[in-house]
Amino acid sequence: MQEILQVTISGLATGAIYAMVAMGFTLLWQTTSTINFAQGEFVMLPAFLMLGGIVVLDLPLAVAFVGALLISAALLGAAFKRAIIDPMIRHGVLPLAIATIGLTLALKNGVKAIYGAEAHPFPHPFPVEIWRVLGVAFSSYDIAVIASVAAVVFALNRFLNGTMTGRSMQAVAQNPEAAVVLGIDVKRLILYTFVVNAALAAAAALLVTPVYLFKFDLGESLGLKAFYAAIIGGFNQMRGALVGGLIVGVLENLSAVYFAPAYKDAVALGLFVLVILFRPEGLLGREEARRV
Amino acid sequence: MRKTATACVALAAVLTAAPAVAQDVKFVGIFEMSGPGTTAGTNFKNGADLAIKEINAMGGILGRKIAITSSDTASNPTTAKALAQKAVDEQPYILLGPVFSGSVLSSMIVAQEAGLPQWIGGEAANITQQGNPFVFRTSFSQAQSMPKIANYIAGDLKAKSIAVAWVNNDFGKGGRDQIAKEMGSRNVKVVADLSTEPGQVDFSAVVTRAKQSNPDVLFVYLNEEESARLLRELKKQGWDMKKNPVVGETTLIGQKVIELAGDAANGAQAHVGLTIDAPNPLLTAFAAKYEAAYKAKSDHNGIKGYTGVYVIKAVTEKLGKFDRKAFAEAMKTAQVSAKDNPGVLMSVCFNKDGDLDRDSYLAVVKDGKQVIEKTLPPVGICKVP
Amino acid sequence: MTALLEVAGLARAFGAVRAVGGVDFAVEDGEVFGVIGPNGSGKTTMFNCILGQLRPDAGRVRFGGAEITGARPLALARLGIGRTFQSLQVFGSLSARDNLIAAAQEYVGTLAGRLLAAPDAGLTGRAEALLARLNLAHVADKPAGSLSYGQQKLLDIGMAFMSGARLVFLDEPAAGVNPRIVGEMAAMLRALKAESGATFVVIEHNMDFVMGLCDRVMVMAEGKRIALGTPAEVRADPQVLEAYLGG
Amino acid sequence: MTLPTLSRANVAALAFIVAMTAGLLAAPLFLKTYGVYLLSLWALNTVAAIGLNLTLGYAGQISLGQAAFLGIGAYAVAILMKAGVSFWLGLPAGVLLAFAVGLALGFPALRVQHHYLAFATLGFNALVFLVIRNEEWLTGGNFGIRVARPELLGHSLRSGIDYYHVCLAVLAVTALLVWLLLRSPWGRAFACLRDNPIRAESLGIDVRSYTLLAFAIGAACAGVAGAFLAPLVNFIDPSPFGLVPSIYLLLMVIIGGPGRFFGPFLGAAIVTLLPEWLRVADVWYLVIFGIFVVALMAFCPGGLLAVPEKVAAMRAARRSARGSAAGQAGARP
Repeated sequence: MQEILQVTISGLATGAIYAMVAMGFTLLWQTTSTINFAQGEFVMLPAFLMLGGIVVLDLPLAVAFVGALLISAALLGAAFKRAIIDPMIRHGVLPLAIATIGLTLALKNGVKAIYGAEAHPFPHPFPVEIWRVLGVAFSSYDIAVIASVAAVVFALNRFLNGTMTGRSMQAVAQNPEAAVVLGIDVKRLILYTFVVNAALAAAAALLVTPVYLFKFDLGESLGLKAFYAAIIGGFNQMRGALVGGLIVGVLENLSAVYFAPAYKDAVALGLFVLVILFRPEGLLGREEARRV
Repeated sequence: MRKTATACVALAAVLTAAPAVAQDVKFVGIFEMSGPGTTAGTNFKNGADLAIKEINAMGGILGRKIAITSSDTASNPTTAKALAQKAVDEQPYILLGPVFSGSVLSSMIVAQEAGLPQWIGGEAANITQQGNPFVFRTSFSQAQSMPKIANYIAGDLKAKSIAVAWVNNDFGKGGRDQIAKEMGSRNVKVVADLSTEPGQVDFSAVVTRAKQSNPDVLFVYLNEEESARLLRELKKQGWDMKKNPVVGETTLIGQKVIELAGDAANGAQAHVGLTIDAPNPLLTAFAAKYEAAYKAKSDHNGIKGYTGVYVIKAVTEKLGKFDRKAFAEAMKTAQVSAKDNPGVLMSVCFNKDGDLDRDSYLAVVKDGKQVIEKTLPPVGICKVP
Repeated sequence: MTALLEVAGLARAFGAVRAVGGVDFAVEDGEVFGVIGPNGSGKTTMFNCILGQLRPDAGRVRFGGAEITGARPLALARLGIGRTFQSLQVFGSLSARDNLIAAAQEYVGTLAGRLLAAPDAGLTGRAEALLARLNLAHVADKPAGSLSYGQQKLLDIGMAFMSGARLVFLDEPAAGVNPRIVGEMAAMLRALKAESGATFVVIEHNMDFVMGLCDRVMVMAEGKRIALGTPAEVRADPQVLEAYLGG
Repeated sequence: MTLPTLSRANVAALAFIVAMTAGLLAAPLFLKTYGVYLLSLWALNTVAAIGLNLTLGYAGQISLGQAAFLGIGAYAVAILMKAGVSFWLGLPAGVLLAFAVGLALGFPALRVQHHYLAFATLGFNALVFLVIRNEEWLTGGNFGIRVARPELLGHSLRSGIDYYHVCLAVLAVTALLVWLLLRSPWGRAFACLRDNPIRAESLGIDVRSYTLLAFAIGAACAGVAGAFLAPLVNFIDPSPFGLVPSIYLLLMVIIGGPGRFFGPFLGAAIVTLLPEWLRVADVWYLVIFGIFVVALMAFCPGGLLAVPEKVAAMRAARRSARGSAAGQAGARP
């Protein structure tokens, strides 16, 4: 029992991070049908910027974070949308997805060429303390991560449902043509979703890098796991991404303890394939209308 | 397209031809510069490049400078083999790399057929068990390092049971198989067999399972970053390293691990073949030079690449000529002392298989520093000067 | 005369919207049967329910006396039911000739046999003849996607006849066609009908087109049948007048 | 069968094929063993990419799992050869296995489409990788299997040039068979499947069977490539059969031009020879490649072979813009 609790809590913390990255996936999918295979690199880059700020410019973490947030909002949000999405969106899903694969290669290897292939430690934004309750070790950091992700989800939800801009963004996501008719400035709102995605990625970077350690390939497995999470939960639903992330995180841990560790990735993967085959809209997703 | 191809060929020809002045001696390097082996391959390459720069500054080998061309195997054995093929075409004196055993296994056949001495970073035991006279190690084979560790675990620590946490790639699986064998012959039971993924982040399940099995010793055979994450998780779950020692190889307590794991590394012990933390002024000096050159600390792969090149220099100079066949022959009984050849950092000898032997250390992390507990003598496969 | 197609109580809703609310009709063998109605009256949904694109909520469809309710489009095609879609549906990357061959090749030999068969499955002659009939012989080798709208429309219709279907559904054949050649289109359809002997079911907006082409016409409004009869009868029906003019 | 007409395009294609064949046969005269090995690798990559091009480019089914089939072919041959079975028996076994698994994987294609299908094949590939790595008793796991070069009619293929000729022959035969298939009614049905599956079904085209076949035949091509890859490298381990190699195979098809017969030839050449071509760029070569991929997708998503058409279309557009400015009378509505 203790063991289940122990690995479940760790899994939730890991899963919360997957969820955060996965939410970005769903955001972009909903508004522009973009599958961003570079999502993991969108986390790696702000982490790299923060580390650069801390190590090279000697900035405090908070300042470095704000700087990285702004730069990635501009670069991975606005510039990404203008330079890559806009010219390619009319070609359909596949060329865009391929382009993001190209982007992955460029970003990952660019950072490696600049900063080398070694892993680097990264400061914790929250203090790390261990509490032991009934033989189960709780890390204050894990709890802070789960709480931060919950806070981000809550804030994002408030923004999407509680503000005019947010509601318009949802309208755009659900039906861009109708949104145009309603007089919504679709272009600007799509731009917002890209900026929000980049900001989410930067926030994820702040939470994840102390645990993952900074390395040029930081985004590789993170992006893939987040992708599994988004599919499992529901590609067109924000809460789907959240639940999917938690499921993947917990499942990985449980299967490593109670199933063959060498196949621990296979369990989440198996679920991923099953969901695609039997519930392609995801566990929590809405069914998408098939277009003739 | 054809034009581009021609242009590229011409450009490549110009670029490779230009620096290779007639009296230079040619080395070719094939390293894991991208893909999962990037860290290992890059360190190895950096170490080798550093040695070559130094040697060239001192006038080269037998008065000839070393010209090296390196390429990226992308951690893919198919590419590694292709690049070995290319190396053979260029007729170099020495082939350096690769580091991952899979790539070594695919490329060594090519070098062997061409009679090209190959200096590798792989530690899998079977590399040198195939009668290839042209393959040489830069570090212990797992067949030599594991008995040293097994003796320590079964003898000094008097363990009756161990749990093994290993990374599921050729490096980790090879180590796991060897240690399981050695433990079996010493009547120590392996009570948990914990495979982990390369690049794994969350080690809570591994530690939980290790705790469940309650072993006398936890043996860890992971890469540096994963080691650091495991150590953090051990600390978090309250693992008592005094009661249940955590023992590993170089990769458990390297400088990088301590940097990444912080005080969670305290108490971890390891058999260390090559470490910049050894009480050895030559290694300390190397560490400083490496860091100055690459703004990063060298791991054992950096030392492997560096010392490998210096061994080549020492053996060649003793031979007095550049002759690949004679070189391979001389390697079978080569003994290089650090006193006469400071670049090799530690005295070393080779046997007929291409395996090496030298001192190694048992180190423990205390207050964020590697402290050498004792020096472990060579295994005895050849005579260390 | 026997009914070739019988539709009884066919219904389909989308959420709360009853797109088709229980429609009955029968199409006699050899006639041209028109379906008209204002936008959103459920014509195309009804077509899709009959032709296997949508599953009807209720009702039955029989073809030649056999039950075909909910059958897949492939099965219907194999039974000899051809169709066109409301929007253009040609294979844009294939040549016009290949579009026609594609429309009939699956009726020649077996699946495995077609791997080893001649590239044109022996259909070039028939395709050429139909191309000539459709006045498309001069563009036979051009990719269908590069043809003009009217040409693609003709090709689309031609594909429905290529396999020798007994019953052909045409969803707005004259929509978007230059008004000058709507007449030609009707003439073409009459000629195709005469040659193939097939039965037609036609959805159309263009009143003149429908009235000139069809033997009988069914009028739909709000998912229901409001009139059925000869063009003259329908034209005189006050309910129809109201649906079209009064609304 | 009707004779192909000698149109200008056919003559040009024929001339190109003859020139390419002559160039490839003459290449070893100018190349050292490395070059020959690289060309052998190119030939086999092209075979695998031709298969993927059939699945993706002609039949419109996205697959991100082609490397898994490469692995199935390679491991079938390696395992059987280790057990003492001749390569020439292992080859059909590997190809059949790849075909059968491809057929099975085609079933998801019936349930889900487009990107979901790509995801399902991606998951499949990751699972195959795990099995290859973990089932050491069968596959040698991380340590891999050594594979000897086979003999052909008593003649050993150990020499790089001999084996290169074998690889070229494999490429020629695969290309010819796929070309014949594309010319047959099947090829037309595949195109219909890609252009408009719903219309295809209404015309009696059995979309289900053709989708399954498109998958299985593409997989079988990869199986062929894998079966010949193992003896080429003399060694196989799991690394060339993971997700990243699958993505590179996809890039080969996309870069060359999906749905174009010679696309895989060009795409495989670029990706296989890439590190060689960008040697100048040193550690930046993958950065440059990544940017190239992004730029290609932005300006010409149809791949490199679509560039001439794209340029021609742009010129024509400019000309007609000028023409319509000069006088609107000639322009058609």
